[in-house]
Amino acid sequence: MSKVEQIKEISGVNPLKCMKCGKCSASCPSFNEMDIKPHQFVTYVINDDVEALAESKSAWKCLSCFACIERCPRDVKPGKLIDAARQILIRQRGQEGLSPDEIPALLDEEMPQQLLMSAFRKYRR
Amino acid sequence: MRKIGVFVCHCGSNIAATVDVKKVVELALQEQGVVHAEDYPYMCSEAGQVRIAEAIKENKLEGIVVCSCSPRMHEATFRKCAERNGLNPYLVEIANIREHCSWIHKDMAEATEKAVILMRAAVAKVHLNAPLQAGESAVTKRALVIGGGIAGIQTAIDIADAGYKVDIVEKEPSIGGRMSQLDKTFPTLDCSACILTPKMVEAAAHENITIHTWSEVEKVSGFVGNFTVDIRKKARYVDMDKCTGCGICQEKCPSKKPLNEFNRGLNTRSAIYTPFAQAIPNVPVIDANACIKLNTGKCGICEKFCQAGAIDYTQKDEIITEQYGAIVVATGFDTIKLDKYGEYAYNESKDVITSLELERIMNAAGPTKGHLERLSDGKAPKEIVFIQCVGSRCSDDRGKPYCSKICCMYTAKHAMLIRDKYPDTNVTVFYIDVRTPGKNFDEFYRRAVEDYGVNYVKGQVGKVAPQPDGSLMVHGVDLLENKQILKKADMVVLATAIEPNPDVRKIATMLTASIDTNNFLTEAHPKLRPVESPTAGVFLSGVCQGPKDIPETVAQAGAAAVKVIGLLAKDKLKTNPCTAKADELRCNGCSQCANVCPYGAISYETRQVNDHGIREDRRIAVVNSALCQGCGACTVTCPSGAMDLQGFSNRQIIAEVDAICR
Amino acid sequence: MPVTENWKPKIVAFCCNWCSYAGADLAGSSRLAYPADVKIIKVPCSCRVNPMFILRAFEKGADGVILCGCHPGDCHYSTGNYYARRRMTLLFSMLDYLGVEEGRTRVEWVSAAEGVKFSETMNSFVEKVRALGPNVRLGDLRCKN
Amino acid sequence: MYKIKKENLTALYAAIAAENDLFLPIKAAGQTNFGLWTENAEVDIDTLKTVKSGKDIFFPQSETLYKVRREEGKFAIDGEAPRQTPFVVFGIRGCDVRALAVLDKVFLSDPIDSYYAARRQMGTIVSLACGKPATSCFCKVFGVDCAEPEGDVVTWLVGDTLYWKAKTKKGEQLTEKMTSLLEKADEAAVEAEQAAIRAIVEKLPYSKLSLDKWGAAAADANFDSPIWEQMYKPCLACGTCTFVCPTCQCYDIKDYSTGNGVQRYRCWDSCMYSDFTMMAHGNNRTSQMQRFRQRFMHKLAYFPANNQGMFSCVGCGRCVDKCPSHLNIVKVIKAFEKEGV
Amino acid sequence: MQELINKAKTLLESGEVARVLGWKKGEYEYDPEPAFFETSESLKDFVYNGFCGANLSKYMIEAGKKEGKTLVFLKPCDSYSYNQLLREHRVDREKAYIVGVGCKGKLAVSKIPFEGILNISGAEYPDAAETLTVETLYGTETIAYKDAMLERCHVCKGKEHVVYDELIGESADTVDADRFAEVERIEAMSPEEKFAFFQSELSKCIRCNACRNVCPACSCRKCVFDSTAFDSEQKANTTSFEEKMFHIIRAFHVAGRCTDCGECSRVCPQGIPLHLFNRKFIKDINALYGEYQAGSDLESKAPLTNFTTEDAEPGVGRG
Repeated sequence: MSKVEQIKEISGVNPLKCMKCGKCSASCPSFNEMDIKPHQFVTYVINDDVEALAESKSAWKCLSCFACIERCPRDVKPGKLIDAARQILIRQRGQEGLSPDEIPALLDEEMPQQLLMSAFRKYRR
Repeated sequence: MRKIGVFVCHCGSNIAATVDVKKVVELALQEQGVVHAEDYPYMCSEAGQVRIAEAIKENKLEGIVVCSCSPRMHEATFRKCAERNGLNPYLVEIANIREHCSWIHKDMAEATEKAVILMRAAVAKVHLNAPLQAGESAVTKRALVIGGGIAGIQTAIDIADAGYKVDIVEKEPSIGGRMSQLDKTFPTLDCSACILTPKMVEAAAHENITIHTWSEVEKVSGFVGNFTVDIRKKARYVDMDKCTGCGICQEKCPSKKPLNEFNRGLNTRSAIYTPFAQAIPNVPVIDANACIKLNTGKCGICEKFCQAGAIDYTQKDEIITEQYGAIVVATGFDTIKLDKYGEYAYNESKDVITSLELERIMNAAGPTKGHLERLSDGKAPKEIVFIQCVGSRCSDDRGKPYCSKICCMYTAKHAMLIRDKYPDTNVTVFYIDVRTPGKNFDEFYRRAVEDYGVNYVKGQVGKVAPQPDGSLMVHGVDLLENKQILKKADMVVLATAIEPNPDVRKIATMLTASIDTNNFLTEAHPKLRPVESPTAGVFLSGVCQGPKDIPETVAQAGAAAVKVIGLLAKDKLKTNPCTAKADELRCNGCSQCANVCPYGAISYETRQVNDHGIREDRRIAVVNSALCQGCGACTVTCPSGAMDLQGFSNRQIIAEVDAICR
Repeated sequence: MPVTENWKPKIVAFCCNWCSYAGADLAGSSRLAYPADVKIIKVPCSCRVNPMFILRAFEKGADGVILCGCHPGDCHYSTGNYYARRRMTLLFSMLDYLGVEEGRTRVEWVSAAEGVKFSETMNSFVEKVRALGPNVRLGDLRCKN
Repeated sequence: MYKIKKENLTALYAAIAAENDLFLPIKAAGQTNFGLWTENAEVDIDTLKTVKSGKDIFFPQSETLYKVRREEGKFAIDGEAPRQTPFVVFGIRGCDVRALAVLDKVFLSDPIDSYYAARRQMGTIVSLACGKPATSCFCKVFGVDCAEPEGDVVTWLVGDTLYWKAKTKKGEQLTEKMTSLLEKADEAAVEAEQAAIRAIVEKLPYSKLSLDKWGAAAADANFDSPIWEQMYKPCLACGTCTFVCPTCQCYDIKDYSTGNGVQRYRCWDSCMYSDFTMMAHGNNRTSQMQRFRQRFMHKLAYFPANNQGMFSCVGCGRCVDKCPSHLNIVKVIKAFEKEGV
Repeated sequence: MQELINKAKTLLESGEVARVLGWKKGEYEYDPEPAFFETSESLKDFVYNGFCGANLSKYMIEAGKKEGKTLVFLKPCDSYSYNQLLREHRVDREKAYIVGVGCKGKLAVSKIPFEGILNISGAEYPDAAETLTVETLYGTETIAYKDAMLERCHVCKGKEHVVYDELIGESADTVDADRFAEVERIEAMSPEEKFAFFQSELSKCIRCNACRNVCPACSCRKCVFDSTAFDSEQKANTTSFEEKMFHIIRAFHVAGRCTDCGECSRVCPQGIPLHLFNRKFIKDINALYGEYQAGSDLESKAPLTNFTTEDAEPGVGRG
């Protein structure tokens, strides 16, 4: 299966449904940190350019806040695509992610729960 | 055994060049019941038809097969020929040996063999054809228009002008509809009321038009040409005949709490009210929920002040029953609820409004007397943001999948009007696409940009965040610049998706008119019959069929009127005799057929039957042949074979199958 | 039944009056050839076709049966072909389950404008049935004379 | 008296089949029915009752009588010839053999049914005694001795040996041809087997059914009995009892359209069906009660009235086993018996 | 069982019902017959045990034509059939008093492989035994209750009644097989194997119509196969695959209406697994148009009188 197919399968998203409204990019709190913007992410998947995505900063800048997923009017949900791309990268790298045993040491009372969840989503697959 | 005549056409050389017509004639004579067969160069010609006529008389033919071109070409010709000569037109069958045979095959032997088989199938079928009579039904020369907006008004006027009676049923206290709420209209910027009011007056004054406002359709029965409709005239508590429309009751009414629907709830009105000054009829209604007298028995101020003595607290809802030949649905639209769009803060901030609300704000009769001001603090907004496609073009469950079609244009209109009247106010429009297919539409939009300096930004807004200082932070994006935009605004206007009036579902059910997944009424054919419902005698006008602007609505309203006039102009309706029919002895009464009928043509009645000596009451399907269009969906659903289609009966089709597979 | 050199398949095509029959007419007036083995029966709508007709055709010796109707969404009667689609989907699945070669049955949506598609459909269908040879599995072994 | 080891039976079948069509119980898709023997057939003579009796070897469920064809505008008629080649029925039980005597009364009295007559003439019957009669059997009631069935040849399966005894000339002729495969045997084993069978038959629950209420006189006496109304209700109006019955002989004649002609055939009919004896004016019997009554009255009253007291039931018990609603002739007989007490 | 008789007595004596539809003792434990009881005295012959497999719902069509209410005992799976008949206006709910009876799995004497069966104990309700004791002419044998159970009980669709006025008695879970395993096994065969399988099964058919006549979905007043008007009348049976027409059309006519009650397979004198036809349609319907259980409610649209614009095309997902 090609990378693009993998992304589609993992995310369950059909990127062709995107109508390029940009609501994802308008909603994204990490927009300025990203080299490839959320709405462009969709285009990259459509254009089969997963390599560029993998090398981008964006994959790791997404906070998994789900704003784009909540608001996307076309059920494209770029956040899911980004998440899928990350998963593929992590799978490629092997099991060097976070293990549950390591968590307690990293915990900080001030740390918001959301961040913890998002870290899990990012690193622990 | 029926006496059958077979006529084989050469069609010049079109058929005869590849089909051995003599052979077809020869073999036809060996078929069961065929007593006459002949060939002729042009069967459809006058001379050809004379030969058919003679053969019918000489041989006392009881069925005819014409082997010729497609029945789509000349079936009607040969049927008429048969009818003229005393043979029921439905005892004619066509074997298509041109389009389906001679024109596509080169080998004479092969083409001849096929032509013979097609001839045999037609002979086998015609043996089982029943002499059908096209039914007739009388037409009530009166039309009903449901909905008194611009669509309904226009349809009614057009029908009335042709000399037919029309009734308009409007559920609000006045006709006028959405258009009466608009301030100006695109792309000409003329005042909506100025062009609508004369139409309203014309309708009210028309001798052929009866208007039932504050009324709803309660029940519909019957079929094309003969509908019976119950109309509920809601209690108005004001005598229509006595009221002079002076307005004093509204002024004196102490109950001022109810939200003013006409102004989209942006301000309040009295319990006794007319929705707007130019209302037709100019007779108020009492809002029974808000009226102090009706709720507590005390008050009665309006009655005291009414010099005409028109107030009548004892009025009750009344049901009137009328007969109609045709029904036009013109139920219009509303804007969607925005509860699911929390990100736009519509429910949080008074300064986030819909475009229709903006219409009322801009209107001199509106809640702010036409002054553009923030509803929160009354201040004039300096920075206004328009957001397009709110709830339109969505494939999620929050919005609608379609384009609402009118938003691009009215937003350009709003932007232009604001920039014109308040030049120091900045207007930004966040859009996905600007859609302007229409006469003078794109020019209009360009004027907004070029002449009025409206700032169009391509990109949807992600979020509107109310700020502590009362302003609104708009989180947008400029996709062309690939930049996120944070814009502080004083007012945000949402181009909210439109949807069919929620009542339409109830009405469609009563009319058995089909409705699509978005609650728009379905047209009989999307291209060729766009103003007719698949249910015969029901027509569509305006946005109930799909999003439209005013000129399109008026055009469709006229088109629907023409269809209605065409129907009402007939004294009798000829009905297609190829309709379904249930065999009462074999019907189980299981209702499956009714479930697949797209026309609501099947009903059930309990009837005493005599089934070979057993007399019992049974639930039996009954097909209304005036409604049935003859698709046959019911016949296959029926497990007992009780439902059959005349002209295409089970036995006829099986006979064709058998003849082909012989 | 032994396959002889002269064997020709018997194919019954049910065509709806509004789209497919007109499509077949267009194929004819465009002189787009397809095998003479195909014989068309006109029905008002694809939803008029009873599974009984299809089995009857096979019983009486047809080697293939094809049903053509308007494209979904374009039915003259709005919904007929949607019902036909479900019925035929289930019927064909059942025939497959009974071991009847799937190439002997087909549904194709052909509009009045698709003369080319009609002709191509018939060509490919007949080719497939020819390759399968005479229909033995659904034939009535009692009545062959 | 001859005998043959069970393991050699295949050779015997092959030898019989060399000169005759051989019909015998064959198991296919889990059920045993009479069928034409082939080398690959799974012969099953251990099952007591085939689902259908052997009736359809002589009176097939469906048989073509003649065909009419249209040829160049004229008709051509091809008659179906009666059977002219010999066949052997092997392994048929005593009740089913007796049933042929019932069918003979119908088809061999004037006018003689030539198709049936030819089959009776060409057929040699090798019957098989019932080693293990079943609960539903009541052949004894009708005077059938399943330990000594009728037939041209009678056989007994005792342990792994089949004993063979010719009883008629036809049987002797068949036996002669098989002598190379058969060994001489004495009667002792068979006699012991017969005694065992008869002992079981005595114990069978239905062996003592009384037919006192039946016979020719019952035609009037039982017709209006309220029992019919009480009993018929569970009847589904299916034809199972009729089609598994070895003596039911009603048939329908139909035309099958072949497109350019017809094929006239006859097929079993069932008095349980609503269109049984349907005529232009309608049906003789309009309710299921009447149809239900017809079946039992025919077997136990009308048939004996017309055939010197012979019942047209042989007590095979197939209807008892197969009725979906567990209705059957035994329940009917018992109901009338009880009523009289 | 006594509880059922008491209930029937009470209702008959109070006049609330005019008759009781239940099962009547046969000659043995294993041959009870469906029966109407009109007096409390006649209820002495009432029986409810493991062999009361007969689905009584179809008898309610006729019962509904009579004066007064009929008390009917319905097992959980029978209640689906009744509901389906109700949907199709074939029975009158007002004229039925439905007692939902518990079910611990129903037995078929044909599944008990012993000769000369005289009596069977262990099939009593509610005290069914794990092992049946079978007394025969040739000695006493035993067989596990489960092994003598009808196929349908091994794949039971649930022991909840979907329509009733009152419930009496407990049920036991009998499911130990996958409902569609056999269909899937056939689907996995090659066309030749499929054909051979159905050829050998259907060649046994004797056209007795028991499957049709027992079927609650086959409630047509006049079946197309009994009717000359459709040119489809077929009484004859030959040894070929000819019966396909009858069985395919029958399955098609009940598709989306068949509750999978399994009566057709129970009554077939030739042991043809007729449920394999119905279940194929059910499996396809579930896969293509969403899970659907006929008779489970009165409102949902039946799959063949419904559609979506996105439905699968014929030929998709075959084999």
